Amino acid sequence: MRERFLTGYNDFVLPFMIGMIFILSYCAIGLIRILKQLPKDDRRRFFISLVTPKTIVKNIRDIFCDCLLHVKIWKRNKLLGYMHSSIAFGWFMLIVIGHIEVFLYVPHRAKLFYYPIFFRYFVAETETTMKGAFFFFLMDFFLLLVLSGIFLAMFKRIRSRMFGMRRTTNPSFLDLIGLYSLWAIFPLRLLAEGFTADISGGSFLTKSLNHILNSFLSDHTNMLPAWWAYSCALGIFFVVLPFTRYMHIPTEILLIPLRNAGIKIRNARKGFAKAQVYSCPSCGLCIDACPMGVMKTHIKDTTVYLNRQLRRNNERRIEEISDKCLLCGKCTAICPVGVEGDKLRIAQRSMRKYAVNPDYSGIDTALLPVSPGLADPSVAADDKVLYFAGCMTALTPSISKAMESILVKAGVGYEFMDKEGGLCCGRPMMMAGRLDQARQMVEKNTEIIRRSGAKTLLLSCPICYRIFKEEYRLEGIEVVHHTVYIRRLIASGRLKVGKTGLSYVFHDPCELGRGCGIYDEPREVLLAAGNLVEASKNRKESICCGGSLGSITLGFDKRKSMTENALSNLTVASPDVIVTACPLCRSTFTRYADRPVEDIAETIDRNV
Amino acid sequence: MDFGFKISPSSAVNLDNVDLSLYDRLHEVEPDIAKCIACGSCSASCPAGRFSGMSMRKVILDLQRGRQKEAVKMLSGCMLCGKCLMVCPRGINTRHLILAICKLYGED
Amino acid sequence: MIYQGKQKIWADYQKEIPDDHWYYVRSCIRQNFFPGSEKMFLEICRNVLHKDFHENESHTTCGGIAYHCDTIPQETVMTIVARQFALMTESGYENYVASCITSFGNYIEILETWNEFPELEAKIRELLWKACRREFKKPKYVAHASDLIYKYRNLIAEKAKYRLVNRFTGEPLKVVEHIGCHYSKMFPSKGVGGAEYPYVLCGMIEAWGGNVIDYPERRHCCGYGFRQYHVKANRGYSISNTHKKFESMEPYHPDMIITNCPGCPYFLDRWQYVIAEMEGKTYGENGYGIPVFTYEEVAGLVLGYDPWDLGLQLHQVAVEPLLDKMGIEYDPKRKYEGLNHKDLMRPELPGVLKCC
Amino acid sequence: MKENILIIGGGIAGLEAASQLLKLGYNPIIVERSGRLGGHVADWNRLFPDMTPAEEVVSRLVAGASEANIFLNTEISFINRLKDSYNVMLSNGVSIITKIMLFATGFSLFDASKKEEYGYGVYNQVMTNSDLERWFNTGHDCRITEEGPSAMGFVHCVGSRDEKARNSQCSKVCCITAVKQAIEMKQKFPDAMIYCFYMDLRMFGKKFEDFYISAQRDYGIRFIRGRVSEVSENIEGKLVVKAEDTLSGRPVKVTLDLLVLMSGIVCDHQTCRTAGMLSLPLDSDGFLKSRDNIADITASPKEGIFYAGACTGPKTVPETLAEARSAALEIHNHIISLSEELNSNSEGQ
Repeated sequence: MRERFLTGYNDFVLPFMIGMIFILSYCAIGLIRILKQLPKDDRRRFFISLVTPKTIVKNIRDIFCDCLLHVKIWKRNKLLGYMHSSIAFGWFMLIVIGHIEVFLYVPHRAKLFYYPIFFRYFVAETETTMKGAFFFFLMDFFLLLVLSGIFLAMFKRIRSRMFGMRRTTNPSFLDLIGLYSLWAIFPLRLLAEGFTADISGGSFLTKSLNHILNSFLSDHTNMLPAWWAYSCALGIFFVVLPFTRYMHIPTEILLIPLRNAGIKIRNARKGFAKAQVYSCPSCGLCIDACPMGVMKTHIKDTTVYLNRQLRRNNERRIEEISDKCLLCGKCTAICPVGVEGDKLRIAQRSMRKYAVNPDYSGIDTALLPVSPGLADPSVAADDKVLYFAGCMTALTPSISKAMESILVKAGVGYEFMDKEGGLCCGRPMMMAGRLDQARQMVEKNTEIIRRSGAKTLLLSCPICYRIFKEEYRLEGIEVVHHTVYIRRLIASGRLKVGKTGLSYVFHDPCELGRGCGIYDEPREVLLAAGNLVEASKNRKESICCGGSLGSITLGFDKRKSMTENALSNLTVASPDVIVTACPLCRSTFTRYADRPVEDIAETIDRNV
Repeated sequence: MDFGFKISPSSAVNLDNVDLSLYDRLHEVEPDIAKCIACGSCSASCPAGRFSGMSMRKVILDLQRGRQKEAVKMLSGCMLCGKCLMVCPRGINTRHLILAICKLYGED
Repeated sequence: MIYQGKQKIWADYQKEIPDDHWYYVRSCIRQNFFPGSEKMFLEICRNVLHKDFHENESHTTCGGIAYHCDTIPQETVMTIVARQFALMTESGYENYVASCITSFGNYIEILETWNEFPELEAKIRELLWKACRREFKKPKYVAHASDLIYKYRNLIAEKAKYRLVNRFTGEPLKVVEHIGCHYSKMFPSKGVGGAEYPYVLCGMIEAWGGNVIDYPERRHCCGYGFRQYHVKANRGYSISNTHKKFESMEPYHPDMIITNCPGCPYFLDRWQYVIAEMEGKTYGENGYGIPVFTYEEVAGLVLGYDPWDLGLQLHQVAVEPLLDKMGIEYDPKRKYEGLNHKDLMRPELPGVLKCC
Repeated sequence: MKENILIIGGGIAGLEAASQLLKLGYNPIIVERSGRLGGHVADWNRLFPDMTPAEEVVSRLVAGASEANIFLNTEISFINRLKDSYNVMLSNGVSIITKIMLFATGFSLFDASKKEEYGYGVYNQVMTNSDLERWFNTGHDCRITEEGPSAMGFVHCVGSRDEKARNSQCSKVCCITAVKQAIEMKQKFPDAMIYCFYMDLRMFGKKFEDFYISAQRDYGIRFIRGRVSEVSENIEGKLVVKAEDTLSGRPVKVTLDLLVLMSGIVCDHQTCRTAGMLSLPLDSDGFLKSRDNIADITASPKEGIFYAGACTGPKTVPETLAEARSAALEIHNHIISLSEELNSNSEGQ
């Protein structure tokens, strides 16, 4: 291997260099800005995490798995996963091997940015060696890999269904430029390397192409235009990149360590939120996932469009999109890069200014007495259970009745905290983004619960459960959802459940499943009572019932089709009974279901 | 001159003088407000009503009659729990309505 | 306004009023407020129209004020009324005419109650006998004194010296008529013209050349409302009602108000002073108020009686602007001269409301 | 020989019954006191809830009954009871002998001027529901200007459910008619503020509730629960309307350019007179009394006399038509039983 040019330079590298310098400085500035926007304590935490070995390993693993191999996408759809990892990983390897080549053959050029990229132009093969052939083969192999990915990407634009996607995003104009330039890079590289393969050497791909090209273009004058085109494609791609969805490529590398540092969205537009927004690859997986998708009119209200509008600062649309969402969290659950669609929206809502600000300071918690029985030290700690049914359960008293009946049958001493009505847990207010108001309610309820002397707080509403777990400071009191509690009662033998021949399907309520990660306990409970069948989409991918309090603007009339869609998903295996563990899901499903819908407490109570 | 008594203003709501411009904007944002039939389901199920006298039925009516102050005062007890949304026979999106009122109408 | 529509309704509410031979009972309060009115009624009926009107000095209050103030029970008021009827019977009359609207309403209400509940009538007869050993026949006709002036309105018009016409413009005077609530609101068929569009005063105004104003709060109470005024804590409510009426009639620029009730002219007249003091607002021209009259006073004026003999100097709102408009001659110097030519002394002039 | 059936009243009930009886092979004779067929429906413009043109309905019914003998501008002078039939003398001198009579005499609209406090006939800008329909039909009414009212109101239950108006029953159709007319006015004058003053809203029929929701939500018609107490005229000739907003517990006052009184359905005076000739009983609501108000609404207590439509109480158009058809069938069955009786009698002899 020897250098063909003493200068090691040709003008065609300019477009690439301009693009590269632009994108690097853009990213550097962006990085500094995001880090500066982080609250002080978050920033400290981030820097500490960068030097903590455990997080370092995690960061490297996550970046490798998510950014290069796209493991999450593989899990979703093999073809889609292959497409992504072939391009990302292939390209990455091309760069890595390119650098290795430079280091091996022309180490003095290693400080030139462009050299590894255009290596084949600048060198001539002097002798055929095993080492050279090996690298040539690797390079051609990874180029082929990338090209196969590009081919699939082109095919995907025509037939997205093949990739498990019913709907994809509508690319913007700049997205298209980015897309076409990205598509052009590797065929052009192949072409350019094909022209130079007889000089610089090559393997099965480039060499073969060289032979074909030589058969009708036996003139090396075509070489330079091809390298120019390759460089231009790269340059254009890098220049438009910050303004296209491809910005996710560099941003995700920042997002992963930020997330691993345990940082949460604290500001609707800055810092972590911004990193999330720019990490969105606009893949559109969230479009199919969104329960509102059953109505075509809502497609543009999905997270991917929220991110797009956030990048454009289109306030009107941002408000519309963030207010409509049911906050079921499914987009967050399936997002390959970890954009938290629900939290982003709550953050947007929290920015809003209201002229009327509810205030609950006047509420006297003494009006809501809890009997001092729970504070009695002679009562066993296990039995100091405080049952909080919540507002929604008040509208489905069969749940609280069943729950009470179970507690009585299991011999648990309990107190019904809101039998005569109580304060709202604050989660609905929080979902509306009115965090101060929600906090006030949290404080009031904390006061009541603390005073009661309970050791366990039992909840039958997942909406309450989530905020009690996430926002309440109830040290020394176990907060437990009734699905978990019932399972515990059954496991400990306090509750004997008889099995019937009925088959049940369990609907994972958004706040319980995706919100709190409880999937197995309700299923174990139901297995004790009968047969369990599964919905076609379940657990993390369960479909929101459509009744969610998360949405502010979705009217009653617009929710029906969502509920029907969720029901048809639940009934694919023809269960006899639809069981859920949320009073709101229960009410919503009951409205349109063709078979009984009940809460898990009702099912168990009947079978005890 | 102090006679020990005063001319009190009429307690009647004069619909001619009611300024409904804010109400009309609210109606644009949430047209459901016009569907209320004052059945009282919302007030009856409202957990805040017990502490603050909050009544969605009265809020809607007050706004329709131009009594904004009373409506706004009542709303400051709302906990946005969504029970009214669940029970409304007319399917009024009460939570959106409440938030829209909180946004449009001032404390004074 | 469709005048024929009103005529149609008036035609439905005509009551039979005998021409002559009446037993006359006075009001408790009118002679204090409008001392010339009842005198003028008898004067016109007896001396101008030569009708037979009998009075008995033994008659008392009808109990209406106490009844409407909730201080005496119904049996008591009925027994008082029964005694009045007994006096009429003893005097040999069958037609009973009351000067007071509340009395009139009271009599009608009691007679109607006795019609519905004859056992109550029997009980009252017994009570009356026990109390004062009297017996009575129910009157054949009960009328209010304004019914009679209404009946005689055309006779009066024939003899009239003045008409309700503005002599400067030649236009009819704009007249607000105010009917006492107890006249026909309880029993529409007992009042001339019914309850919604009573004709009793309209008929006089039309006959004497004036123009009736139909303003939005025409039906509204004058504000007296018995308990509302008598309990001082409620007095703000009373004046608020009067205020409402004046606000409503203001755009029509009425020249005068005619009433047929003891309380109404008093409150419409005196509250104008109070409103002027409280709000600085007057409703007549040039800072004056709107003069308020009883129908007898108007009849007297039309017939050419001296305003001061009619007792008009006792009005709070000055009547002189109206007298000027009608072209009635009067001697300003005589305004505060008593019948015995002694000086009655001048009242203190109010601060806001302009008076002569 | 074709059986003569005398139908009293040429409204929709009479026409529908006649057309059914014609199909069954009888000879219906319609006696109508006015100069045209179709009754009250013919005065109406469009019918709720689908805004069907009333004219369409009437002309279809008239076409169906065209084969019947029809006497317009004719009343019943007197009726003589013969052995098994009636001799009916008409005001035009014709006498008809018939075994069967069908009362399809309908109703009268309550005379709104009787509610004096509302000022119908006294204040210029007060009209009734039927005046408004006439305006829809003809476009002529001095009470409605070209630019339309800027604010107007509808008063429900005028002469219905009102002991003082001697009509304690519900007229059934006024609620929905007011909603319909309010929507129509709003369509014609989109800037008008329209109020409906109601005591109850009785949206009992098919699609009525949808109509009501649409009036509220899409047309922004303001419904105020409370009867109008009194109406007066201000100096500009506009109407000052007072009511209590019973939902907020406060009096309301509003100035309107136009007030429409929803006159209720009351029993027809002339019907009572004719019924009197036959000693037919009246029900407690003043309408004709059926043999049974549930099972036998179209039959009178007297043999051979049948009822159809609003002569037995307020009804909607579809209810009236259904009753007319049902009455025709009843008559048919009655005639068959009469001839069977005759046959068995003659066989027995």
